[in-house]
Amino acid sequence: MTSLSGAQANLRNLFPRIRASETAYLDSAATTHKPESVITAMQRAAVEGYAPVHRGLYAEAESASSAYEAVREQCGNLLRFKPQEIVFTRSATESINAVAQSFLTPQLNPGDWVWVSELEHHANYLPWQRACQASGAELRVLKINYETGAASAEQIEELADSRTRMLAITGQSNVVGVMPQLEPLIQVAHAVGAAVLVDAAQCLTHQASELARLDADFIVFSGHKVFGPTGIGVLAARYHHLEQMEPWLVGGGMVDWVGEGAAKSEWSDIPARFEAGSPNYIGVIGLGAALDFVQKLPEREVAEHLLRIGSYAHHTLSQLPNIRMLTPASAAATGVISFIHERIHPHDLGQVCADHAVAVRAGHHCAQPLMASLDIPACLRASCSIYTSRADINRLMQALEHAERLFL
Amino acid sequence: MTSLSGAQANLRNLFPRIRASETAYLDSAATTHKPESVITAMQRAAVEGYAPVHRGLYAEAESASSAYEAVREQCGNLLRFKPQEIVFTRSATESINAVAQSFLTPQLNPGDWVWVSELEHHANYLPWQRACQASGAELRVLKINYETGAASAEQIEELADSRTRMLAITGQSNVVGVMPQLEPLIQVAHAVGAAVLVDAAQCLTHQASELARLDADFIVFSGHKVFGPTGIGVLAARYHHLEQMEPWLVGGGMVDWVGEGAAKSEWSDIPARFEAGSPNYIGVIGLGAALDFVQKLPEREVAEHLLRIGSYAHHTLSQLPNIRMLTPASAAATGVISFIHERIHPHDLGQVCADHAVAVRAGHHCAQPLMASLDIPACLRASCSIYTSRADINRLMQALEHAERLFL
Amino acid sequence: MSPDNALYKEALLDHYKNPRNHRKEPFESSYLVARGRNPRCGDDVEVGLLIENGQVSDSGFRGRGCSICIASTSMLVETAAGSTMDELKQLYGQVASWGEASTDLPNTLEALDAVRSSPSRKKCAMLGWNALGEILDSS
Amino acid sequence: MSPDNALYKEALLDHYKNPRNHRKEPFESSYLVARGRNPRCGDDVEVGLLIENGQVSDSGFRGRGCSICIASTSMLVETAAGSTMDELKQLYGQVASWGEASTDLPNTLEALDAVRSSPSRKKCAMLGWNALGEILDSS
Ligand SMILES: Cc1ncc(COP(=O)(O)O)c(C=O)c1O
Ligand SMILES: Cc1ncc(COP(=O)(O)O)c(C=O)c1O
Repeated sequence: MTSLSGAQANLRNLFPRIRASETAYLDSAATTHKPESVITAMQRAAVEGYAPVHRGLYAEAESASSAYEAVREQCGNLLRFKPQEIVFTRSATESINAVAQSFLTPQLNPGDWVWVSELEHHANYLPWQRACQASGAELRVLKINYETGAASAEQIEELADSRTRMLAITGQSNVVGVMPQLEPLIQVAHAVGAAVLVDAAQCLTHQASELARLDADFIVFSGHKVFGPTGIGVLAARYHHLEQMEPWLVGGGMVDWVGEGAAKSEWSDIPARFEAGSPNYIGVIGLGAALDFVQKLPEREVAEHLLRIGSYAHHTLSQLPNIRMLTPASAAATGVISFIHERIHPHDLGQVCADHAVAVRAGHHCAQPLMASLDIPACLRASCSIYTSRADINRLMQALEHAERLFL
Repeated sequence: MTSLSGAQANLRNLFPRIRASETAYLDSAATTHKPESVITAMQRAAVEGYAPVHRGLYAEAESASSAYEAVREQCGNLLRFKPQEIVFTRSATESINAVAQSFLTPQLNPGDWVWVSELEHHANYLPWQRACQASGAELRVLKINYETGAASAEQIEELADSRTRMLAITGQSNVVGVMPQLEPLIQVAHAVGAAVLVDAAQCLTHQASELARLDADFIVFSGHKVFGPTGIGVLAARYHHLEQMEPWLVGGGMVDWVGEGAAKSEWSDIPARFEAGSPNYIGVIGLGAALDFVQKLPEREVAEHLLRIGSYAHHTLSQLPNIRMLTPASAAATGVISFIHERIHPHDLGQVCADHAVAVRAGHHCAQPLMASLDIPACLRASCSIYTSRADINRLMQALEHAERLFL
Repeated sequence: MSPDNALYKEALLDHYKNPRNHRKEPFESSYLVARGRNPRCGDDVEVGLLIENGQVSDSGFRGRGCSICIASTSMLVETAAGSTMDELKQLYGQVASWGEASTDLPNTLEALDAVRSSPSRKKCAMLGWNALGEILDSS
Repeated sequence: MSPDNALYKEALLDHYKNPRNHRKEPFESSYLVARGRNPRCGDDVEVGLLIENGQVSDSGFRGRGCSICIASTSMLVETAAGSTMDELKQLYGQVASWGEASTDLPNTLEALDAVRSSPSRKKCAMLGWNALGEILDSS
């Protein structure tokens, strides 16, 4: 039943949990499993390499600091930002909140426009909604054509309005897999002096070089979705923007001179001033190993595998009589395949899948605005990664057939 | 030269890095090494137990969610807060910033008083300074008697002023080890309706039951200082305070209904609404293992060991002719021993120690206000934990003697 | 992890496929009415009770949801029929103290027992009951 | 990790123990003056240069710091003596491009080389040099 190419079987074998588990893990858009190299790097960081970062003169502390800074450089290289333009956060969510709070809100006026797309995850929607509510600006929503990834000519014209201050847009929908065409939107936004944030949480693994080519002002992502640790995220931000931003957290490691009484404190250099508190050393080292892993993946093979497995899933599911596909065929290569069953509730489908040890996700996927635009309350999502096999998809089909027998 | 009791030798053996390393690690106030059980728990969480938290119906996701929630309960039990009163953050620093921003700032008026002590780490100073600057309130500084841990009667009277809105105070100085007498201060603050935050970053390991007995409104700490992972922290906050607080981060997992357009969104229940984004599963599980470890430590033996090793360090250092002790003898039992050399700069001392593979910390220790009150720019700190041996202290003495030969 | 999940007991499926007193039309104004919604999946049910002489003389529900939600609400309206307000309060208390294994549910709710082992489905099962709780609170 | 750290070379210790042109009194107003401070340890030095006929006719420094800071600043004022502004700029450029192994320092600064392997002491070594940079920028 399985039909992995040799290379893919090898990739699968790099993931100890995938290798050992009976579960068909089809929830990689939520979070990815970790390859051996990341596990080992985290363990090493927690044992042999463990030391405080940026604060000690002894050998272990200096090595830890260098290793930490090396990951900053690695992130910068990956996305074509300078090392000082990389800020480590706890997550993509924190990164976006930071930009909304510290960058955008202070410059927002009533009547200004802030754009998001209708594909956004709540993490890239709520912070902007809040910024607008705080300032009287207007949150506007770009529709994206599912087949082409393009916005409409009318909306692009609106985006080009001088009221536009910001465009915050996903690199790839976590529900329908659609990847907006970012480049034209960025050009239009920049032409009217607006800044652009790209939410790369879903697409970093397979789109790093495309992201690097973009002239985005901000790029954010989370470690746990790129084979790395939980609790670590990245904010890549252009230096001149960082210069404008007040630190969103204050504390140790980010202040040069503490002001006395009412005197203002003097912050440390960029990016230190944005990393208050003891750095998440283990998280950053694990992230570095994850990015190493991603950078060393055979790019073409990965793309081919995702295309093959995504298309297989998409095609097979489309054959079922009661299924309505939400992910368009053109986005199947992202491996993120969402659908609804016309007669069985997603929660019930998800439950039956769970009972078959098929890990899929039922719900709104933190994308209520997208659900509303699709006019559904929830859906089922099967999301693939480099370790997903056809056998996993076949298990999903069996579970769905069982659900039909059970409920219909 | 070593003279560990049997029990202490065993404790030391639980820490793989301490066991294997040649370094005399005397920087535990910065961050602690991890016992085997924490390393194992993190690894397990990253492999066998890995799954998204709070978002899946399948077995692994449900187990991950239960395990995550179990740590919340464990934290609550440890500090005598309800489970819903425990919020997971990235660090003590984030926890304090959250309280300053979301709890205090909205209720602060010009002329109000916010109190900290002069012992505070920047993490428990800058957020309050900022809250005061934003609102026109006044930041006032409690002096603490080094020998008794008490504030002066005059200052306690001032604290009892109706202008007092907040007291944010450390459970233990990270520089001089002094532990303020919290109970009377909390009573006075509460009597005038002020809230109290206790920064337990330094004292959780050996003072958990004392902290639990306090009637603090907020208690914060970081995982990495209690034998746990980096990048995970705790905010314990009374429910009625949390009810008042707006989420400081917005995104996935914390919203029930996303408002359309200008409509307000409806947040999820407490504490979910304060944990935007994918939970730091590996961090929380590691933290749980660390708290397990702490709770299972033989309390009396730990106290005796810290007293013995701290007093030994304090006594031996006091004998040196050019040393001025900053940690009072009465605080030696915390194991945090700071001092200056009358004629050699702390950085030089720290460097020579580093060259002897003795890991101590030179600098202001993120406590510039304390440095100012001591009228020194910086100092040297040797900080002990349950794995510290007399041999480590002896190595420190040798290094200091070498520094004298080198520089004098 | 057997494919024949204990959750989907026959009794539960029966209630799902043949929900009792599931109606399309709004309740008349004489009914006590409350609504329960689950943001995770958009489920939305409304429970209506007609009280006459201190007893439930009619009970029903509207709305959509997953099988657990529909079945649980259907069981609710079936069990509620004929109850006094005090009995309803007691019943609600039993179901609400969900986590505690000790509470014994009446026979008509036995199928709900299976859901207890699945904390993430609790919200689904409780949707109608939360509505009942609201009715009881406000009456 | 030998206890005889390469950092503390004899030349460096000599400068530390016998800092050149280290003075207590403020510089007269004819001097170009700038200050460097390191928040981590409170180190604070002030460099003063007297320029006559396009050359440094007197150079000195004030303040306190660790051995690296004092020695480095002492070497600075020694090396600066007699230089033209252009020479100073070149010298500053060499020291400032610290990380790049390729830059050859003049003999009088050789002892500084050892500090390069210790990134965390860079700030200490650069304190006086940052002050020089400021002087050059503003003159
Ligand atoms: C007393 C005290 N409070 C707060 C903190 C801040 O902790 P973190 O850096 O883990 O946020 C520290 C340590 O850095 C500390 O020693
Ligand atoms: C598209 C997208 N953006 C942002 C996020 C938020 O990431 P995190 O929860 O790691 O902060 C996610 C995933 O949850 C996502 O899929």
